[in-house]
Amino acid sequence: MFSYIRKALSAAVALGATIAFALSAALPAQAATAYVPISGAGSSWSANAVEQWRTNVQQYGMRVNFASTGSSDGRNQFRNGTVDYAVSEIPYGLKDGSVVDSPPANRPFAYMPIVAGGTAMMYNLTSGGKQITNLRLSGEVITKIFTGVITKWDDAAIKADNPSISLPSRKIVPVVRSDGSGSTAQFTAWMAAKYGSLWGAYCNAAGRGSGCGLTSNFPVVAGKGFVAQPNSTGVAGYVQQRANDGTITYVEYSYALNAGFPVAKVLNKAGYYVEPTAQNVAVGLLGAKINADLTSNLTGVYDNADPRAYPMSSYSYMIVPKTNANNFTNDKGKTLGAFANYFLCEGQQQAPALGYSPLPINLVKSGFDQIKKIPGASSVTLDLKKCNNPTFSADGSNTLAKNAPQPADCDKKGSTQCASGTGGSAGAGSNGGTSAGGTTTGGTDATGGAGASGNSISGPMSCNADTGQCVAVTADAVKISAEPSWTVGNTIMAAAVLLLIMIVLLPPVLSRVLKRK
Amino acid sequence: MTNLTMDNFSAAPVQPQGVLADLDARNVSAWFGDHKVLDRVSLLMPKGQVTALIGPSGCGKSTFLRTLNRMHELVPSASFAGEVLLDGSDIYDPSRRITEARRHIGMVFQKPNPFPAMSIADNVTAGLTLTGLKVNKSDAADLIEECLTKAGLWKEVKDRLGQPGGGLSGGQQQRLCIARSLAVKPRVLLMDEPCSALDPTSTRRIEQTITELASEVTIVIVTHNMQQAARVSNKCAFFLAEAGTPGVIVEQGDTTQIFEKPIDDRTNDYVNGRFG
Amino acid sequence: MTVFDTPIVNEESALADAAAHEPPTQEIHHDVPRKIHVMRVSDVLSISGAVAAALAMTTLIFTMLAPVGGIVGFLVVAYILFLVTYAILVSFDETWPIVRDRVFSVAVHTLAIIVFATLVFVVAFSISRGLDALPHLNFFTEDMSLAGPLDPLTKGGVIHAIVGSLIQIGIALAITIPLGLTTAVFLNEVPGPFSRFVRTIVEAMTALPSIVAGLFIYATFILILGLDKSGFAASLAISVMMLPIMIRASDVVLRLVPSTLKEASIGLGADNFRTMWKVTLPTARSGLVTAIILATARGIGETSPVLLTSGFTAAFNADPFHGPMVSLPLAVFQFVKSPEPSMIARGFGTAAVLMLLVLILFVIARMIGGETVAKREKRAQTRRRLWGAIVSAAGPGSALLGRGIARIGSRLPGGQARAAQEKLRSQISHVAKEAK
Amino acid sequence: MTIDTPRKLTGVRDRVDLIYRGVTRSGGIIVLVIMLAIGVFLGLRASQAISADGFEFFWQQAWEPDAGKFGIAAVLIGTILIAIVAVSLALPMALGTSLYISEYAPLRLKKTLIGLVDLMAAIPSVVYGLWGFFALQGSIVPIAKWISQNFGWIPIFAVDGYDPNDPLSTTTVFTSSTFVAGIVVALMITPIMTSIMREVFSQSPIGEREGALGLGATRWGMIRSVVLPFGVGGIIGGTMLGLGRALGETIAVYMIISPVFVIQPHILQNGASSISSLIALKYGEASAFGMSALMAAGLTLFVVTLIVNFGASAIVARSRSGASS
Repeated sequence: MFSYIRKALSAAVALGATIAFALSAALPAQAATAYVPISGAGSSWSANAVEQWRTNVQQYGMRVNFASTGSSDGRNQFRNGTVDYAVSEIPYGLKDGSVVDSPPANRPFAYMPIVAGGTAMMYNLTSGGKQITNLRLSGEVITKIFTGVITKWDDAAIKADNPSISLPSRKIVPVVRSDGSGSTAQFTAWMAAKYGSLWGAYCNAAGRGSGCGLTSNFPVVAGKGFVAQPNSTGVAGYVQQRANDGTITYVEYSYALNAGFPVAKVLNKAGYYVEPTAQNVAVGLLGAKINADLTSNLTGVYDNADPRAYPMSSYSYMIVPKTNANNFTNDKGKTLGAFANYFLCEGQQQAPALGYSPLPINLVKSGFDQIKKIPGASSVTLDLKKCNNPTFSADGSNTLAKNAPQPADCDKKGSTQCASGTGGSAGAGSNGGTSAGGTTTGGTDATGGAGASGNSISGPMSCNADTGQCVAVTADAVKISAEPSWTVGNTIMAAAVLLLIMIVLLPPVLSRVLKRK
Repeated sequence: MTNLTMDNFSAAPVQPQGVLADLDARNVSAWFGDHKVLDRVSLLMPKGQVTALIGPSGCGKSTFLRTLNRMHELVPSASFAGEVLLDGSDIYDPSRRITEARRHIGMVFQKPNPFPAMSIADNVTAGLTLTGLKVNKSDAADLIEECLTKAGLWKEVKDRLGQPGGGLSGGQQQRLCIARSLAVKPRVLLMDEPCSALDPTSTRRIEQTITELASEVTIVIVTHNMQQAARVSNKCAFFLAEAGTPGVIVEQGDTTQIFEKPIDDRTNDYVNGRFG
Repeated sequence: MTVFDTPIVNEESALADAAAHEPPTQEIHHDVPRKIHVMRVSDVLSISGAVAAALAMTTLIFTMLAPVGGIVGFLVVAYILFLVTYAILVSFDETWPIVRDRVFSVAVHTLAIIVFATLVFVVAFSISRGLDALPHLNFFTEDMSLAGPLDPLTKGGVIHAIVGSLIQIGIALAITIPLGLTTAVFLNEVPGPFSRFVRTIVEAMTALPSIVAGLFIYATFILILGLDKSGFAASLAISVMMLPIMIRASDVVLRLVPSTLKEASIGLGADNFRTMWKVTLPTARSGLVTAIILATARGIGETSPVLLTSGFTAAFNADPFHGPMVSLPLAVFQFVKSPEPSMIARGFGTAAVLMLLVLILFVIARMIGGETVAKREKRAQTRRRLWGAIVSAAGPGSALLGRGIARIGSRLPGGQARAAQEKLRSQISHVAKEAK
Repeated sequence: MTIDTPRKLTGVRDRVDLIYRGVTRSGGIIVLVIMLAIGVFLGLRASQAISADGFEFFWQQAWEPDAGKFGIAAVLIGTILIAIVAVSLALPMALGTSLYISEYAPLRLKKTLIGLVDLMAAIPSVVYGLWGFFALQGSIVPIAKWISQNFGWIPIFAVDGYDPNDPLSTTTVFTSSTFVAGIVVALMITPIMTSIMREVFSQSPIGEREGALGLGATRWGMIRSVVLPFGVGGIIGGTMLGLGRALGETIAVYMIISPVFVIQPHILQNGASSISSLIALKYGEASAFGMSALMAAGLTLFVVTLIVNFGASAIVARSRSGASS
């Protein structure tokens, strides 16, 4: 009798397996081309791009798996030989804390740049019930905010950056990543390079010993009021919550775009406050010095003197194997090579839409050299002429950077300030459904070019477009705290209220009714 | 959805406890789900007397007994019809509290069920605490002694009143349960085969207790034991449920009459041990 | 029992006997069940009055005196006031124990409603956030291999995760059910210091944090043995986590099978194996199903062990031994990391699918566990036949056994659903003395 | 029969029986080997960190294994605090729900509710985490604020850095706290506690229930005097089991708390810590030594949960309602 259980269970398993195989048979056969599946792991910073490319190459019969578990995990896994490739923002061999992240001993590898992007400062700040969308910050102020030196939004240093905004005397709540991440690594690398003493002092206070330079784990000093959340969604989601007024975080540009939130314009060497749009990042990265192994020295980016350059720009790399160690095969190499060929050229088309910046031609060329080092990838035809990369031009210059618009005058450091919204709050209504609502300020689209210039201004307090003079706070026309638009969250809250009312009303009534039974 | 009745608390007579009272069941029917187990049974249980309910298994006498203090309705799906009058007022009246009915009409169960976690003394006063009656310490001590004496248990347990009630023997436990029921001063005491789980000595002890109590409280006892019914009761009712029909009272009357010259042949057969 | 051959009683004559003292009221009495528990006007009034008073007072407090703020605070204050008012109103015409009874009854109902309302809220939240994704049929029939972050919800789905979850939990169950049951049987059948030691260790392991189970498989199978991350590795990690829960729950269930049953079987000359197979396990059946359900519930929804072991893929993979295989909780975890709103909607939709899947699995398990009336009746018949034999063979004095069997269902944790019915039955038998 | 010594009872064992015993025993052995392997694995991996750290491991609050400064003082206390908040919220809820199902619910509803409780136990923790982060946190902040304003004089409810008189004061200090994580964990452990308690309550003897009611007790009086005393073992056992699960909860806590590595006794204040979420956070990028430190933390959690579990089974086994966990 008891065997029923087992029979039934085995039947259930068998049934499940049958369905599974039936379904797999029903899916389009992929055996036509000789690509074998490959798996990788790593950066969640560039995951969005890798995910999109992975999807696009499916049509060529390539199956590429990618787990966005974080750069450090990707490097660890590549070292352990559990993945075929890894994606990381930082190379091996850097000292994080006091530990050197040693390269894999038995697995020769090469770095291949895959996509560029800017680290955006997403914030949630209201003044007088209206959301501030045109905040500007200098590098030093950012560093001071994230090292707990500046703690109030109306700090004189922030005021100096924002002459036209009446800043509230609200506490600044920096939101950092609680897990190890490439975003943190890039951000801290920038702080360590530019404001080493501030960052070093903070790191010491957090117990990291003698400064910490670049680190994947943002050290949190207890009692400073920092909030740590896991993943980009965690930090972006936290900043996004309406009640969390006064928060600021470093996150990939696309999160701010999709969350419908503004990002701070960051002061560059030329004295302009710029947004991490694809073009500005591309311009900024023109200053990168490429090392022999294709890792880059970003000091030139941080100090790029072009007025359009976004200083916190960087690359993400793919770490690819050069030998067939750890279950890697020539067949896998062929897939990886073809995949790399795709994303270095065609795939870069989609980078701006995803919130990244496409790679310039020099890096694509070097990338091609790296592809050749992948065992089995030799059969992949690499042709720069057929490479449909949006940055390429006939004369070899970076189209994107060349065509990047100059910043508006009102973005220049000084007594004036552009009124247009930035980041996700620039594209009005394009992000419906998120809790913040849109804005009435101008903006062309939500894909990165928005708000890049100061010529689309239509705030509640108008600015003189000719002179770039703006006189008042630019704020969201939607009153955030007073009359929020009706969202799913509100529906749920209403449901909760209903349920709670039921809690009050139902029990006695029920008890009566049930007692009769 | 619900029937509303005007409640009328003044109509609910506040009866003194401990005063003898008649219990009069009129046209009592009972169901478990769709299954009818009692069909319009009427029986007067006169004050100060012991009424024995006899009959074969499954004839509904226990169910009848449980309708007398509203224990029947504890079984989900159970339903009831008729009236049970305590001193002329219906205990099923919506304006009367169910707990009050049960306090006036106590019950001793087939299996002794003292509260094992409570001491003997606490077991006796459990009814008071449960119904929210406050007694001061000395009164409580008197009450415990009185009830245990009435139940014939005092001599055996007076030195260990603080020990748990679960530690007593079966017969002692049952007498503890009787004492517990007496402590709330019921006007009627229902006993559901109180001796069926006990040895002959304990049984005799309890029968003796019943006889002694009869003058203070109206007693209704269900028993399978003909001799017991003959020994302890003044009045007898013979229940019978034949071949799937609900239980009815075939014959009732004075115990001597029922046992010596029953009118109905079936009663005669039963009391003489010819069936059941 | 004697067969009773006398003619059917003439009710009227019986009643006539009975009604010696009674006025002829039976014409008035229609023999229909009486409504005993009626709601009284005063009850309704006290409740509605308490509600009204509480709302009014709270509004007053919140608008005039102290703006404590928040709808939740309002409701909390209102509820407390309601309880107090209600207690006062009831105490006007009831005694103290009854007041307490009423108040606690309300409190118990409230707590139960809070718990179930929260459940509804959690489920409704996932569904409402996933509502953008759920109505698309492709969400249930496609995998994510052709849907990137920029693709609309009309492309891509989670069939790969559904199948992955089923395969992983299937393999895990295929490992844990035999192994877990064997061990539970061992703990019960072969007592001694060794089995006590095993039991101690197993009980200890129920405390294993699930992420450690994942780390263990990752370190042994993937790093040391050099195997790929795969569905099978994930199944092993889930198995490690489920095994102690399974063993512990079924051990308790088996221990609750009364020894009289086993003795009866052994007394008939059956060997231990047959006794276990034919007597103990079937008796404990529904309890064992609950053990399996408990373990499955834990295993299917855990993210942390599969996070390290299964790898991640967006493509359909029904082969548990090669290549990464994604399961539903992991898919949720990955989806909600994405910045794209469509991916987040997919994440919540996947969570809803996971809950639905769990629900379906439970229903199936309960069906196998035998909850349908027809099945139960059939099984009961078989059991009765089996037990009739044993009981009659075991001789007099074992009559209690039959009842023991009838009641065992209600003893076992798994008899949960059945328990109520069994209880009813036993209560009836208790009351009506229907036992032999 | 002159010598009265016990006779050895031996008999020829059936072959089936021998095989049967062999098979079950080998099942036990396999399980034992697996379980011991995990224990040994944990111990071995942890030993490196513990031996390097020494006793420092137990009272150091920071978690910087690569800087040589790490200890479980803060995370362990954080874990326990979350578990305590969770259990103190889950206990009344589970008690109420189980009493409702076993004592108040009508027969037909009962079945459904039992199924619902089972289903609730199976809602994946990532869903609870998402719900806690996106839906609960925002609505719970006013309550946390209210508690801290009115009961702030009790140290654990105190919150630094919030000035109720300053309208611009952010409420972020009330987010990502032990309290919020505790609520979510409470919801996750309520079902399992409910199902254990309900099981025990439903077994409380009918005789005693009727005895109490027969004396004129109200339903609550009966519950107080019979059901609860009988079920006390189940209540404690269920609670301890819930506590065990609360201590080990990973993903939901991970998604909610803002980890801090100092002892944070203010449960309403931003910042909390838990061992299992620490492992989930750090395993990815941990160095070999960092991994060993994480394993040591895991081992500590394991030992703590072990103690709780053993406590539970000891108490439950001694109570009247018996081994019903």
